[in-house]
Amino acid sequence: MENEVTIRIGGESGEGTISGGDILALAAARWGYHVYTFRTFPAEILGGPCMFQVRISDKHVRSMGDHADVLICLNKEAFDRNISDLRHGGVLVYDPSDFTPDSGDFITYPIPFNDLARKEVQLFQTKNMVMLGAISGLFGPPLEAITQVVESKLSRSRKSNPILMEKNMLALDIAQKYVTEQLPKRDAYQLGPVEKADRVVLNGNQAVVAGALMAHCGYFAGYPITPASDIMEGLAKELPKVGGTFLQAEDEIAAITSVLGASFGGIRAMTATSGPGFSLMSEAIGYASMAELPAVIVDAQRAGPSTGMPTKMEQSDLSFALYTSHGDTPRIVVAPADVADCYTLMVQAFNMAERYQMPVIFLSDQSLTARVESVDRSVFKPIHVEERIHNGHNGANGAASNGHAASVGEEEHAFARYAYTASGISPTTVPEPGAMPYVATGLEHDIYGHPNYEPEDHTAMMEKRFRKLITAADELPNPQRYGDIDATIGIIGWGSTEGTIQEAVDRARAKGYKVAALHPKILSPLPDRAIREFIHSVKTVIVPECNYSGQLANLLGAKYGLQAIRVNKFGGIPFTAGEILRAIEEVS
Amino acid sequence: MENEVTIRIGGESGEGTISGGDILALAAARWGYHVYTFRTFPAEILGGPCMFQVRISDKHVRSMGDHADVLICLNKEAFDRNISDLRHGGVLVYDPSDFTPDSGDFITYPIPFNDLARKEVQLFQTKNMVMLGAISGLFGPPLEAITQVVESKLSRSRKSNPILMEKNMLALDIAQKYVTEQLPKRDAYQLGPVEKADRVVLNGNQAVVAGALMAHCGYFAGYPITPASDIMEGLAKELPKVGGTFLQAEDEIAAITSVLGASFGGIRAMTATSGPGFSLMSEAIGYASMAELPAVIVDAQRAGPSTGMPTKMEQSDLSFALYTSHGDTPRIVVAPADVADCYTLMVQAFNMAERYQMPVIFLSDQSLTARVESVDRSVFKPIHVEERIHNGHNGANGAASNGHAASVGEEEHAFARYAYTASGISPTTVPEPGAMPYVATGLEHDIYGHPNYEPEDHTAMMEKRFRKLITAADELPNPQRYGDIDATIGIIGWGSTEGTIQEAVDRARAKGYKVAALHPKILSPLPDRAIREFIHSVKTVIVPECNYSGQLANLLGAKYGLQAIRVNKFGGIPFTAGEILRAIEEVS
Amino acid sequence: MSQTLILTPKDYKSEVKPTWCPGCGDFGVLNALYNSLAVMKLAPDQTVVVSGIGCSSRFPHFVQTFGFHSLHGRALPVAQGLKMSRPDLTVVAVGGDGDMFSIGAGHLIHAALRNIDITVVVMDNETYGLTKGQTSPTSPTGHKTKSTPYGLLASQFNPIATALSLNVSYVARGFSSKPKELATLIEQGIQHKGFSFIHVLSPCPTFYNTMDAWKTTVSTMPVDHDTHNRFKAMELSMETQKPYIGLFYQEERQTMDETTHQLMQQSSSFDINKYMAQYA
Amino acid sequence: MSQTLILTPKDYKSEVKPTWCPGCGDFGVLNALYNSLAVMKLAPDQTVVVSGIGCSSRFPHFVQTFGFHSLHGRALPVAQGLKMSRPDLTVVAVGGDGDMFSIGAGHLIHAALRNIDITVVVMDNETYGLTKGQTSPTSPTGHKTKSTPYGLLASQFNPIATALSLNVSYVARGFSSKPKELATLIEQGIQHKGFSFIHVLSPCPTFYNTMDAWKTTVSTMPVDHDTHNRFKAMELSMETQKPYIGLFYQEERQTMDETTHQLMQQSSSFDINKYMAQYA
Ligand SMILES: Cc1ncc(C[n+]2csc(CCOP(=O)(O)OP(=O)(O)O)c2C)c(N)n1
Ligand SMILES: Cc1ncc(C[n+]2csc(CCOP(=O)(O)OP(=O)(O)O)c2C)c(N)n1
Ligand code: SF4
Ligand code: SF4
Ligand SMILES: [Mg+2]
Ligand SMILES: [Mg+2]
Repeated sequence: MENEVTIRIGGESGEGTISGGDILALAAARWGYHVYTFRTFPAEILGGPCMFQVRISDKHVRSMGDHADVLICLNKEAFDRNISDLRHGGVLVYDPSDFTPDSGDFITYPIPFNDLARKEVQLFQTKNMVMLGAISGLFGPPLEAITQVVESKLSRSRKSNPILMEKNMLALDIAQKYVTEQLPKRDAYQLGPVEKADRVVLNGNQAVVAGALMAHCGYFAGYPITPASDIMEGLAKELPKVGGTFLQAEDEIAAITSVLGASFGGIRAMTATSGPGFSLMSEAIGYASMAELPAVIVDAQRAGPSTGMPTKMEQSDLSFALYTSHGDTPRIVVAPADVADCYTLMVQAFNMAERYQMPVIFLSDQSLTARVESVDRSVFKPIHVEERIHNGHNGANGAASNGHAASVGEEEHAFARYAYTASGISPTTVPEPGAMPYVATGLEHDIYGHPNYEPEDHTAMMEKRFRKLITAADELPNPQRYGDIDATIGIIGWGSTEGTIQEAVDRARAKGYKVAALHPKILSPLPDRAIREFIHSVKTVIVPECNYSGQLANLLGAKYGLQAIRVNKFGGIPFTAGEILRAIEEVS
Repeated sequence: MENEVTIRIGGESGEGTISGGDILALAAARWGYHVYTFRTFPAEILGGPCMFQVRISDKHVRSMGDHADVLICLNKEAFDRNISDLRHGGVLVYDPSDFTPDSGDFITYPIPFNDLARKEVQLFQTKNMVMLGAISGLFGPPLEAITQVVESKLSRSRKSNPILMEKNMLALDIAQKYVTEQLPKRDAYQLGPVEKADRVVLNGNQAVVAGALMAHCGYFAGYPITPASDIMEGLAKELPKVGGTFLQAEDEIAAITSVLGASFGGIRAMTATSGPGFSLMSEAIGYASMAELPAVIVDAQRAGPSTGMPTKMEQSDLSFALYTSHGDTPRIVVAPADVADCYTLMVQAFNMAERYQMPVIFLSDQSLTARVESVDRSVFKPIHVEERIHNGHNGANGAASNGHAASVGEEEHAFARYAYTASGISPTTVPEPGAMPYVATGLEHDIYGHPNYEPEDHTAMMEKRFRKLITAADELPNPQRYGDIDATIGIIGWGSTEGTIQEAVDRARAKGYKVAALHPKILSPLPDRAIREFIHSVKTVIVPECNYSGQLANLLGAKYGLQAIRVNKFGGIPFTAGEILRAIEEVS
Repeated sequence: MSQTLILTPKDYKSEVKPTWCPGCGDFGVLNALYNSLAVMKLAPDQTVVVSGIGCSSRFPHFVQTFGFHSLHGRALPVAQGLKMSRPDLTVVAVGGDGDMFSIGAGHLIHAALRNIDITVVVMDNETYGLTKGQTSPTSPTGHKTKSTPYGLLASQFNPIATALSLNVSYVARGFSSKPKELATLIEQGIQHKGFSFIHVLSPCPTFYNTMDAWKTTVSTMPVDHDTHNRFKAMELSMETQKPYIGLFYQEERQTMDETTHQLMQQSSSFDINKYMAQYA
Repeated sequence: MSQTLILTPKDYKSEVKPTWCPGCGDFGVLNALYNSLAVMKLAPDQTVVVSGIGCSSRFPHFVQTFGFHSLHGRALPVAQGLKMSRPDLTVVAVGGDGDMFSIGAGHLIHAALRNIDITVVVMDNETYGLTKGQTSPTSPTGHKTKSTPYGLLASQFNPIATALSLNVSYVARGFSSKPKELATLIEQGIQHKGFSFIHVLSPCPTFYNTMDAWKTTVSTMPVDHDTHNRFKAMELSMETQKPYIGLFYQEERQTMDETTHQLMQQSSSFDINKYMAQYA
């Protein structure tokens, strides 16, 4: 039997559907397996249908899986909503007291969840533990792995409520016994022992918080919004511990402008929001670009337009992120592909913001914010943090000291904050003893920051500001090609779909197709050389995106005249590897 | 002598530089000439250098002219700032008491403006009249033409101050006599009599106001901002006269959202702003697209990014206008080419907003807002106004009555406000006796407007909303090709540069080049067929834009994979025809 | 549906069932509004309920009138634009404390100054319900939430006091657990010519349960309170420990919508030819 | 430049010459600030003047300290973010009535609730100067401008009254033609620990010349006024016909910046390995 299974739990939120799934994923991971989760959220605050899916494998998991191998239904509605996603010949687990499924192409295990909880354990709210016990008995992981997690998770409430803890353990036990004794195993899914590995288990937003802390973020201001709120909440808790300050602002405009205030003070600052809040930040993002202030803006994309579907996934803010605000405003746009990127790329985002003195927009998305992955612990290592170069001190004028000769402004009485340089990067400074003051402004200005409307000045300043993007493109890492060197079909993607695309590439290659993929994480400035080479190395380029208009495809068209085959999904749910595979087969 | 001259007046604002120029332009136009003006604005509120240029011709004028034929300097700084724009062999008029120019390749007429005003007229503030008298004597138009304008302009102040009026007339007279008697004519510029024509003389913003009124705009809300404020001020004065209401909002977010409130009530509503305010409207523009509410947003572009240069010209909001707000949000974007368009296209903008139920962004720019043109009066004729189709009445459900069969929603108890239709256009309604209520929302919704997060629903609604753009592209007029049918060089432009481009095309053809131009006024949805045909009909395509990044070129690349030759000017000043001509010659 | 019909509260119930948690205070407010609308016999086809974003702002979907579920914080400008251009309609704006006092605070000030004839009902639960319980401007100092793990450091916003300082022409407070009194306040607010501000204590049992506290602290307006005495009203508004419910202040004065439409008495239809004469 | 140097007012003059019209009230405010800074010997390299957009908001360019000429209406959030993260700096926010009371009104409310230790100087000319004379929230009802050709229909905003209703911890009013008194108010405001709100009457002779009117109406604070009596202060603030200049109200209370940094006393540097243990 292969050591992999994808289990989906469907139920009512509040019933423990999600918490049960969380425990299962964590238990499997701690037992030594790779995990990758996908979940939906109910429309109501309390109650409402939801589901939790976890793919458990002894190999690295890169997508949520095409289908569920095992579907556990905690009520009838869960069956109706999810049965179509159960693979042919998969396993259905349900409680006969809820409903009886009309037979289909699946193996069924009827289990009296409700009775076991109500009658045997005599505490109905242990139903999700009953479910976990049954899962353990039928597919693994072993009960110990699960009890460990439950104990650690409930350790706090245990003190307050020791009986509950006992009952939970009892429920796990009873259910596990029930299935091993009463249900002859008729399916092929059985997780065997694997050796332990040093991994951490967390979701995208948690990794973003870790990244911000690693990057020495010293100020966060935000305004609550789904699915970005827990970044704010994480930093509200952690920043004071490391000497950073936090502000819940009155709105997103106050959040981003206060971030610019902190940045002017030399503090590495960020905000995190989603579409509606990001839209409100437009004007300030343009200001940051003009005044050349570092700032990191996380946009946890959700399904739009407008208020849209706050709890659904979409990759539809790229075009807006590339052109946010009026005028020609250089900015850096990055998009993490997975939980590891949420950490690593976040630190890089702060470094880029500081080095290139411009806003960096970090395009996460709803599926990634909630996706729990097991990641090698080594990924979360210390990363070099590029401090801002202060060289605006008396005598120390000119950009030389940050390695870029200032073409003008040496020996001046005023500080040439916006000196023209070959790299476009000008010397900078912050308020502190001995610093030479300057005034940041959104007006066009001369090298000293003084307002200036002369055509020559505006032209030169526009070129200087955009020169920083050229410098960045040279200095920043190129994306690595994945797949066949002699591929005829190329796939270019962005954001949280990388793993899914790579899995599809592998499956296509196994079927004999010649395929390769490129997945730029920096979307502004684009890694021109790498992309040009890739495009020219293949016959057809497929650009799969979870949006309507093909936003990356548009960018590639604008930049390289590429006429790609656009594969767009826009129902609020991520691609499966199978869907990408089908697209590959179709163009072949 | 050819009946054309371009006169530039350079001076200090407040000195009457601009008011003098206005009078000159109006006088020439009323005398029967075509005029086209260009001016700069001082950095200070009071005082500061500025200039006014008017091109006067008996032929239709389509650009501001490559150079000034005549430069009138009211002080030394004016000479230093403007002399480089005087054509070789041009005419310099100045007051020897201000300065003596070192001789150059120009004819000079020294005139003691200051003394004539101070000593002869004995009222220094008549200096600009002295200047006008001199212009009349040297080049025309005849004094009567000027006095007429002065009288009508000052008629109000005359009552209050009869002496001033007398002195003005005296000043005109004295100066005209002075030049005819003392200065032997040594140049070739002399405006001869032409027959009268029925034209109106106004600037872009004034035409926008006329267009809004013609379109039966019933509500305007705005917030002051250069260079859009006079649209607001014009409508504040005019709307009450025609039964419309006006609101100066507390900010641009309140302006646009209150416009959406009025639009929901069935009132044709608009706002007008510039870059910074437009950025603030992002979120609400996305809402209008999602809730399918008509709204017209005028963005009078100015040089950006950020606060930028409020009084300078730039075409740099196109990318932002195409992708304003997060998510995939269909909208219509139009850009007027001249003063006539500001009227005609404005009415169309309202009609499109009503018919396609989405926001229409009207991209004017600073140069067009201030550009005074003489336009055939016939242009400002009554234009058909498309009223919103109300068919959400009891019994009258379904889209049929607006000519689009509703695929669903007939005979329902709730109104299928967002019924799926072939055109994407759904039936609509407004609060009024007998109407069937519905709720507008920014959440994804079903055909009744009820919140709905199902993948199938979101997918279908996204397609429905975007289908309206396909319908619009079919129904809307195509741009007309200008120039050679067998052109090898094609120029695609947008916005206020059309006349300049066409003049360049003519001059190039006169030199034997095979050139044609296409100038789409609707930029979303693009007129695909017309553009594809044009692109394929030529060898090279030049895209001249007054911005840094080549925003139309990017759009054409994204849509058609076109790799155009980009000609970008970004100093805050419009193209001259000569500059476009040079670009044509270079590619040839 | 037309004005002549006899309407009962349930005629104002829409087919969309509230997504609110059991016990949410907003249910009380919703029922109060159903009653006010029925008592006033307001025509559903000429009444618009406008809201922003939040649990409370889901409101319009549950009312069988026209509705405008707008953007977070923007209910007031939407409502004002609608009322200015359609003075014939009844416009009620609803929303939460975050919607109206945090992101929407600026609009409140200007709605007060304009005194456009709309009624605003703020469901104040002293928290951000929809985003799961962060602090709002009306949360008490020291309040611990996920966004203030060490306790809220800001002062608590006093909506009534500020409304009075802005000379809002109708200022009242209600409590979701006293729907009858609340319905009356809403009725009076809608009848009041001008901007009516109704602050409603409406608990969020799920994220910040103030129900029991309010049930004990809420006190009724002193019977002798002179509702034309703005100073006295301010004094009463300072009583935050036992919040008064009832009418604090009322003043009849010019409304921007009415005065604007008086301006238009002699308006005529637009004639482009006449209009262009000024540019000839 | 370092704190030990003796600084005179003109040391705070920058090389950029004001673009203001002759007679603009803002000149008086600028000179008052030069004097306050000099008297307090504030280090130019550790002082930041933050502004929004407007004639008055050009201010920072004319002062030889650090400056942040931000966006229209956003001076307060910028200043708060700066002060929260850099409590060692002196932060002064300046702007106009449009900037602070129209587009920026919402931020004012929340700055008041947070009581972060910044000083805001509002140059109120009751008009939008930079955009050439439209009405502002402080324009008097009936005021005729290009944007209100038939007269302004809104009530006049009373900044002092609202600031008091928000319990702003330092509330004062000055007049640009009394720069000495103004300088003192600014000094006290900067010294005051908390959010200091200074409303300055600063006329715009070009678009709305209130100079002569104010010269006659402006009256000095009653000597016996108890600046800890918020109610009394409110009463005085209602006197709009003869606006009082001087200190209306002052109260020392916790500031968000200070309390936040107390929280951080035992903060340590970040250790990613330790931090990740929770996810192992
Ligand atoms: C621009 C924007 N920012 C943030 C959000 C997220 N959001 C939705 S509701 C809400 C606040 C809800 O609080 P409140 O207004 O008090 O309503 P309640 O849910 O408590 O009834 C927030 C911050 C949003 N929808 N739009
Ligand atoms: C977002 C935005 N909207 C509008 C403007 C245009 N604008 C510049 S200054 C100003 C108001 C100026 O009034 P005030 O703040 O009172 O300053 P003053 O010029 O009177 O000193 C406006 C509306 C802008 N710059 N940005
Ligand atoms: S979260 Fe709170 S406010 Fe929202 S519905 Fe539930 S109880 Fe009501
Ligand atoms: S316009 Fe008014 S506020 Fe602006 S500088 Fe001139 S006088 Fe001062
Ligand atoms: Mg709330
Ligand atoms: Mg002002």
